[in-house]
Amino acid sequence: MQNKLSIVLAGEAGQGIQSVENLLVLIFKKDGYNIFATKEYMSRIRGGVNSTTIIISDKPIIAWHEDIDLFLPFSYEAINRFKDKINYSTRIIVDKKYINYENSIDIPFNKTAEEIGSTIFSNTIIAGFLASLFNVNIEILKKTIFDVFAKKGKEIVDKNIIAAVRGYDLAKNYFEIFKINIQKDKKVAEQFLLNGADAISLGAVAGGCNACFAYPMTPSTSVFTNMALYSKKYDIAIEQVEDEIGVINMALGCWYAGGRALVTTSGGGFALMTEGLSLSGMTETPVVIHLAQRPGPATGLPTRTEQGDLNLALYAGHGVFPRIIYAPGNLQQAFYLSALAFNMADKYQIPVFIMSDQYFIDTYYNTEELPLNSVKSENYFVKTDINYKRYKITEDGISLRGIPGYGDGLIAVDSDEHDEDGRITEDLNGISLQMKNKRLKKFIKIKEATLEPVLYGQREYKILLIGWGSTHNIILSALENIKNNDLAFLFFSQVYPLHEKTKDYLRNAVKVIVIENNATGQFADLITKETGFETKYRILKYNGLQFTVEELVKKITEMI
Amino acid sequence: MQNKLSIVLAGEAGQGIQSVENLLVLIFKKDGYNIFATKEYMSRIRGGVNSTTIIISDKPIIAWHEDIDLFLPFSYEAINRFKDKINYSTRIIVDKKYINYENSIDIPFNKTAEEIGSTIFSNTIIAGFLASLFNVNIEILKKTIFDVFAKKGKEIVDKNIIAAVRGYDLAKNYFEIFKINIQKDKKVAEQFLLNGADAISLGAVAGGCNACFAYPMTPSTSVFTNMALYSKKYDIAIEQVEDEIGVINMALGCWYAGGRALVTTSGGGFALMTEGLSLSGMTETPVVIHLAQRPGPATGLPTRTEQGDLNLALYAGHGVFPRIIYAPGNLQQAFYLSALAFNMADKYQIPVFIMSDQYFIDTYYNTEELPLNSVKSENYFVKTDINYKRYKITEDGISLRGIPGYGDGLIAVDSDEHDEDGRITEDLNGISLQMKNKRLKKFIKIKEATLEPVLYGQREYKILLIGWGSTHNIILSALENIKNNDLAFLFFSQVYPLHEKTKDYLRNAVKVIVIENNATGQFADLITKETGFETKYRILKYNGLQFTVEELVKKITEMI
Amino acid sequence: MENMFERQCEIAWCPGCGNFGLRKIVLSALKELNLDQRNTVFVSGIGQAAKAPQYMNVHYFNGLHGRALPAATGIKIANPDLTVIVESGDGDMYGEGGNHFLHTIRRNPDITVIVHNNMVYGLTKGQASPTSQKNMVTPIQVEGVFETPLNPLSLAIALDASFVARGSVGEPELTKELIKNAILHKGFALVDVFQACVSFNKINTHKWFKENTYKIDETYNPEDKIKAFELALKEYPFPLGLFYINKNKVVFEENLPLYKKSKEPLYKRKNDNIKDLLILKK
Amino acid sequence: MENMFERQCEIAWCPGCGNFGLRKIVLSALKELNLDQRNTVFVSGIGQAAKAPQYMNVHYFNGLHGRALPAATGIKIANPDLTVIVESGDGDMYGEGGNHFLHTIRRNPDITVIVHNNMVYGLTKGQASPTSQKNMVTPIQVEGVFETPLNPLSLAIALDASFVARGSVGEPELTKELIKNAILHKGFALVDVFQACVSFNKINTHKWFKENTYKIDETYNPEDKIKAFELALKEYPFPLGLFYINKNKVVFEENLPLYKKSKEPLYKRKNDNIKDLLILKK
Ligand SMILES: Cc1ncc(C[n+]2csc(CCOP(=O)(O)OP(=O)(O)O)c2C)c(N)n1
Ligand SMILES: Cc1ncc(C[n+]2csc(CCOP(=O)(O)OP(=O)(O)O)c2C)c(N)n1
Ligand code: SF4
Ligand code: SF4
Ligand SMILES: [Mg+2]
Ligand SMILES: [Mg+2]
Repeated sequence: MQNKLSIVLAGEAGQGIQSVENLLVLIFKKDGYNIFATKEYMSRIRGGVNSTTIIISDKPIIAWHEDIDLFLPFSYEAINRFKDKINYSTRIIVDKKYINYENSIDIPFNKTAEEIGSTIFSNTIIAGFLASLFNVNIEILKKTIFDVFAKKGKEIVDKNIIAAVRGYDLAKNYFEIFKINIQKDKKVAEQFLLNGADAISLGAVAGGCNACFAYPMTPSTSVFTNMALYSKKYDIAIEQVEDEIGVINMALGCWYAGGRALVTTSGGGFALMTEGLSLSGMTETPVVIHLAQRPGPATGLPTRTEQGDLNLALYAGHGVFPRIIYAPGNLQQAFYLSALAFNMADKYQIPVFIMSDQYFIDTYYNTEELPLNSVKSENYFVKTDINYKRYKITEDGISLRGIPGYGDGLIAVDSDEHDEDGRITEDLNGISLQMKNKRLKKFIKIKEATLEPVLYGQREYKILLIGWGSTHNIILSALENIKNNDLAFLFFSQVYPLHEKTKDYLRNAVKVIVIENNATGQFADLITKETGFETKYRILKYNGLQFTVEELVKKITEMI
Repeated sequence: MQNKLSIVLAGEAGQGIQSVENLLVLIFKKDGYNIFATKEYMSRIRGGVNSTTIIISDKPIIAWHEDIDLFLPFSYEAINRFKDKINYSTRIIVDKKYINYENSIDIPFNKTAEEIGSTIFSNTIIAGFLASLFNVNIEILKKTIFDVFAKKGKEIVDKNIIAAVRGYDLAKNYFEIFKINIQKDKKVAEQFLLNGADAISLGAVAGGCNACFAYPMTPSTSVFTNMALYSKKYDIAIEQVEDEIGVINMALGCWYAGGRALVTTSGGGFALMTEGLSLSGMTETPVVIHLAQRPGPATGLPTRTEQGDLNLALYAGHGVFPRIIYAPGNLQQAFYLSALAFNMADKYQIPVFIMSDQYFIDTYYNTEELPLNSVKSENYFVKTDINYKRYKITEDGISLRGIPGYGDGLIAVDSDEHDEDGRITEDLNGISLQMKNKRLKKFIKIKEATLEPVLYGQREYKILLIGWGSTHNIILSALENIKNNDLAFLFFSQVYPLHEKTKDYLRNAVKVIVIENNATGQFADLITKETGFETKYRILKYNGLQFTVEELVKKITEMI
Repeated sequence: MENMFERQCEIAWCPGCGNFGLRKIVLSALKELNLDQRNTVFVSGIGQAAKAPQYMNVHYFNGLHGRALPAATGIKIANPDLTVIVESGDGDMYGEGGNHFLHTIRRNPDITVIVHNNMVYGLTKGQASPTSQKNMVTPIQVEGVFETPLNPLSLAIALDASFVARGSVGEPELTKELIKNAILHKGFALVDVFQACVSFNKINTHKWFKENTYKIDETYNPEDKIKAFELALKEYPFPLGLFYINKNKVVFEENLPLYKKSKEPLYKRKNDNIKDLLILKK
Repeated sequence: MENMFERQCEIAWCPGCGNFGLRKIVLSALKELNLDQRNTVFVSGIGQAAKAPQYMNVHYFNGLHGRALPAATGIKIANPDLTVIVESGDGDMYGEGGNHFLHTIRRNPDITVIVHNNMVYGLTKGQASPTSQKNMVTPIQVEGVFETPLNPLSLAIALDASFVARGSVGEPELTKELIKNAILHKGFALVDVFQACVSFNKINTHKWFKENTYKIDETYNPEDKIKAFELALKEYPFPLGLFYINKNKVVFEENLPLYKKSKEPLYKRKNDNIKDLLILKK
């Protein structure tokens, strides 16, 4: 059995929950605890109620669970919002000077902070306190505080170290009350600690990304910010463009001239790129788009999560042209697929999507080696000679891609229907039709390169759970919990095109249940459309939060 | 049997084919001939090869046929482009002074024009000539010339009448060669003569449209031009906006404040509106969008035809929200549905599409009474009191729609998830979820209001042809030609939501063949997705031209 | 006396944010003009500034990021009797919404546009906006902004906007008067308002705005376009007040043929008798 | 001597169209500058003007209506060694593309933008463009244009574009020199060129442009922004020549950190060693 403990910190935006989270995940992980953290937050900078869930465990923990073992509310509003989620076994920690709540444990964080000089240190004190409860090595605590605050100057570093140690010592009076005893694992300390945004950004760099264009939009901005951060060291061209239309067109210009640009955006921003997507299709100019989903329509719930933009990614853009859609389910996949996206876009000269969502972007956990050796940046452009034709008709529909300035050929790309030279044509039954067929042929090649869905659980299943993207870890954890010999889980990290074998997997099941974090079951619809299989059993959630493992266990059990 | 004769005029843009077409359709129709005309043209203002097909018949003729009985090439390029389409029975008319071609009939149009004073009259001479071959009453010829040229002043009118009469007389020498004998029908003279753009525009006016916003884009511009033309008499607010994003947002502002705005656009322009569409969905602000399709991706073939944007209309916009998509198949339907679109948009507070394409927009024929009495403009907004709530939760998901300035209530609409008052909310499991469910409920109501598909042909069919939109008349004409007792044709003038009975119709067929003017069968895919029925038999065309009746007869016959 | 435009509700801005100051100014202006709530519509995009209408008792259309202006124009087209006020952020108006800004000025509908210019993207956490000053370092502009900041005043004057002013939350009286005059003005009126974002703009603070602005001299004549342009180019300190007014411009909606005939808003009209039109198609 | 940029092919413009004149001018400019074909990229949107690159022997990116500028900037980012020239129509650049026009000027990449300003939408058959003059009647503007025409020159100057000029097909020598200087100029260079659309603009004809333009005096100093603005406001007749130049602006792509370190275009770099980055995540 897994031994785990979950801490929920909740309070107003600006009260410092985020900084406590940032410290704790590092500290716990470096001390050898398996760690998981995810947050949910309102669309405001101060006030409201935000929360973060941190789970500490002796075994790897990769999915959101809803139990709360330790609850630290920073405001009355926070208590209100979590009232239904805390139960008799939840330990509630408050500083009664500010907040009173029945059966809670009063700890004088603020008084301690005042003693050091200012209440702004209470967050660090809390971090030290919690570290101590988990018996974290004090040197690790100090070192982490040092690393995190280093940029802010010696005085701030020192004060915070003092605060952390005060918190650490304070906890000693409470060991008996909490009695926490979770096994550490030395190996964990050497592992990576990433969130989804990190994995996607690093994967992009591994895939040879050398430019990133965006217009800020939650939750996609985290990837943009990462790329900006890496840009100095890794020579990545970063530009915040005036609008999303500019973003995609700049990216296409960049790829055309030999760059490998990443676009990162969310629903409403991507909606504005659909004409540009079609330009990628027509000109056969590669582009990689990271689409971080959040609930719509329109502005919707801008800081929340949903898998609601699959249809948009599938059908965006007027006219017919091939595309690939990846939907990583864990950090390894995110890293790997994000790199692969660049190579596939380049190879097939098409738009490739990486779909994530707020939950995925903001969720951290420790992970073993990333698939570093299986990714590399593959370039497919060629040096041209004077006879070069950008759109040469070939058997498989793929022409060699030249770039201006490299070789003697002229690289003419055209948004109008064109001939092999890239010149406008209206030879309807001649080259115009051949060009249309050339693009259609690429569908076949791309289909051949589709990644297989992965089957977890029973090989001989009767009931097949299906999921894609960010629900991967949650469904997997639920599956482990359910223990049913008829049950298996088929996961799609590539949602389009669908893999050939999908039909076979469906055929082998008596009952297929599609699990999605959206209101209608967009992936289920896609499966029906592509395979003709009805997919009437659907477990859907769409309130702006991701499933928890417990919730899924319950819903799956009810449905099977 | 139908007695018909088809004339094809082909030549450079700017050579006057369009003006000959304009004159001839009026003249023939007023003289009592059933008439059909359609054109295809290049994306340029001068040069290239454009053509128009005019079919004159003793019975109503509503679809494009590919036979050419009389061919009038205005350039050598025109001959080249039509070489494969003319056969031994085609009569070719040229003026040898300019163009020589084997077996053609030489008629001195230009010389005659020069005699009147300028070669610019040759077009009118040709019109007079053809009118004469068909024994058109000369007074009708003169009157039409007068009406058409009246705006240009007396001198031009007079000269053109002289030209027309000269052409009329000239033809007398050739009666024996052509021996044309088609029955006229007095009733036709009283009928309407419209093209698709006319029917859609007039329908919109009948539906109470009082504003039209657009950014020019072929082929949707014709509707915009019509609305501008009507605007003086019918008090329609017209604005050419800076871009398509502005168009849709202006239309939503207008509806919000009590107007009934029409948006007219084509693929690439509509792609830019997808974020705005989502705003319509979220704010529950009605809007009517005429989407005139042309081949993509990107700029594609801008003056050509395709039914390639169904997926775009179905899935455009991020997030989930209801919509209605009409796809009229003939002029009556276009008129009726265009009016209905306004009422449905208003009633359900959703975006409603009218989908057409270049073929539909540019095709004329005479038609009996339009369904004038079955259309009216229905307003659904209400006068508000101070307790008014824009998004009141109701059983069917539809709240009464108030408008600012009418009553005492405040009308607050919000692109963020909102409460009943239209104020932003993050009450995820409370009102926020209720709002999502409210919008989902509207799907049910809208589904109930879906128009039934129409079945033509055998009630007890084995083979069921399926079509939508502009192929209606062509499939219908093909069906009449095939005469197969197992054959029926199911036509959808509303493509989304699909009508309940669709499944029953499919179940009754042994073989279902979906016919679409696009590369992949987007409607067939929709049917599979919604019903689970596989639709593997598909007759598709996607070279930028519509099917001809002959072509369809052949393809259907091959497939059944 | 109570201000009926003022809504009692929770406000999601950060304590100390300049938006509070501007909110007060706008509320006073509305009250002092004695506007009828039932005829006053606010239109906004998305951003911190764009939340402003949520916190007032008014009609509002809280649309998409960057798209307030076409919506506002559409509202005016449907009903010219309504007082239409756009309230939005610098990113919203000059970034995402730049094209509408250009062309709405050309069109000249009778709307007032109040831009909360905090020189930063607030809601999305501190990226540069088009008006961010040079060298500002942000999570995206990691080496500092180096693009020329957009000057909304000179831009609007170049486009011959009919009323162009700059206010500042640090000068509430002046700003209130500018907003009142903007609302009274017939035609497109821009009031760009300096205000601090205390969370993400650590350079252009309340204090900075105080120290880097001055009021335009009373003798200044705002009807001279070239002078206005010259004034608009002045920086560090930045002038506050009315820069430019052109009283001779046609108002967009008034020039629409349908309103030349009658002033009735669209919703009062019945417009579906198409018999005459159809005759043309016989 | 033969001009290797000149392509022998059918051209889809109307006989007599001003585009032919501008094509000749551009071809001469390219030749006289002795540009290397292999390093010269044209970028265009959609419209009659935007077809221009189709008829030349150059690399081109013929993108979407209104979207030439971000694509051009993207090309410069990938490879600053390329000479990038944008050629497009008035509708394309100032209408659909207005927002990119604003912000590309702020960004100041080293590109040349030649706008075929025929004051009308040619390809879509004669609707008003942002530069259409007042009272022009079209199939859409049935009672004539009444919006203020956009003045690209004053707009660009207000945005502090680094090179702002107006040419005319009626003045081929002058226009050629302007285009050459624009290409030689480091930074964003606008050359708005008057030219006739013989099919749809019956007002602003070849003759009209001849009669309504004059060359800027030789003594004029284009480095004074306010003077430049004043000159840009002159109409009927319209000045031709270089209005404004700002030689002190940072060039966008040169200021990107990656090009400060090395001038290598992106395609020559190898950039996937992420080991160091990953260490940070341990
Ligand atoms: C199409 C689109 N792109 C991006 C966003 C994300 N977004 C929301 S607010 C905002 C910027 C806000 O800046 P500003 O307009 O200056 O307002 P402030 O928050 O500073 O008041 C952005 C980029 C969005 N909502 N929609
Ligand atoms: C998104 C989009 N909207 C509209 C169009 C249709 N369109 C093509 S060219 C054009 C206008 C061309 O005008 P201009 O740029 O002045 O070029 P000109 O033809 O006059 O040279 C328009 C509106 C389009 N291709 N794409
Ligand atoms: S982030 Fe800035 S603009 Fe937004 S509320 Fe806070 S202080 Fe105001
Ligand atoms: S329509 Fe006008 S701009 Fe286009 S080619 Fe013809 S004359 Fe030139
Ligand atoms: Mg701002
Ligand atoms: Mg033009």
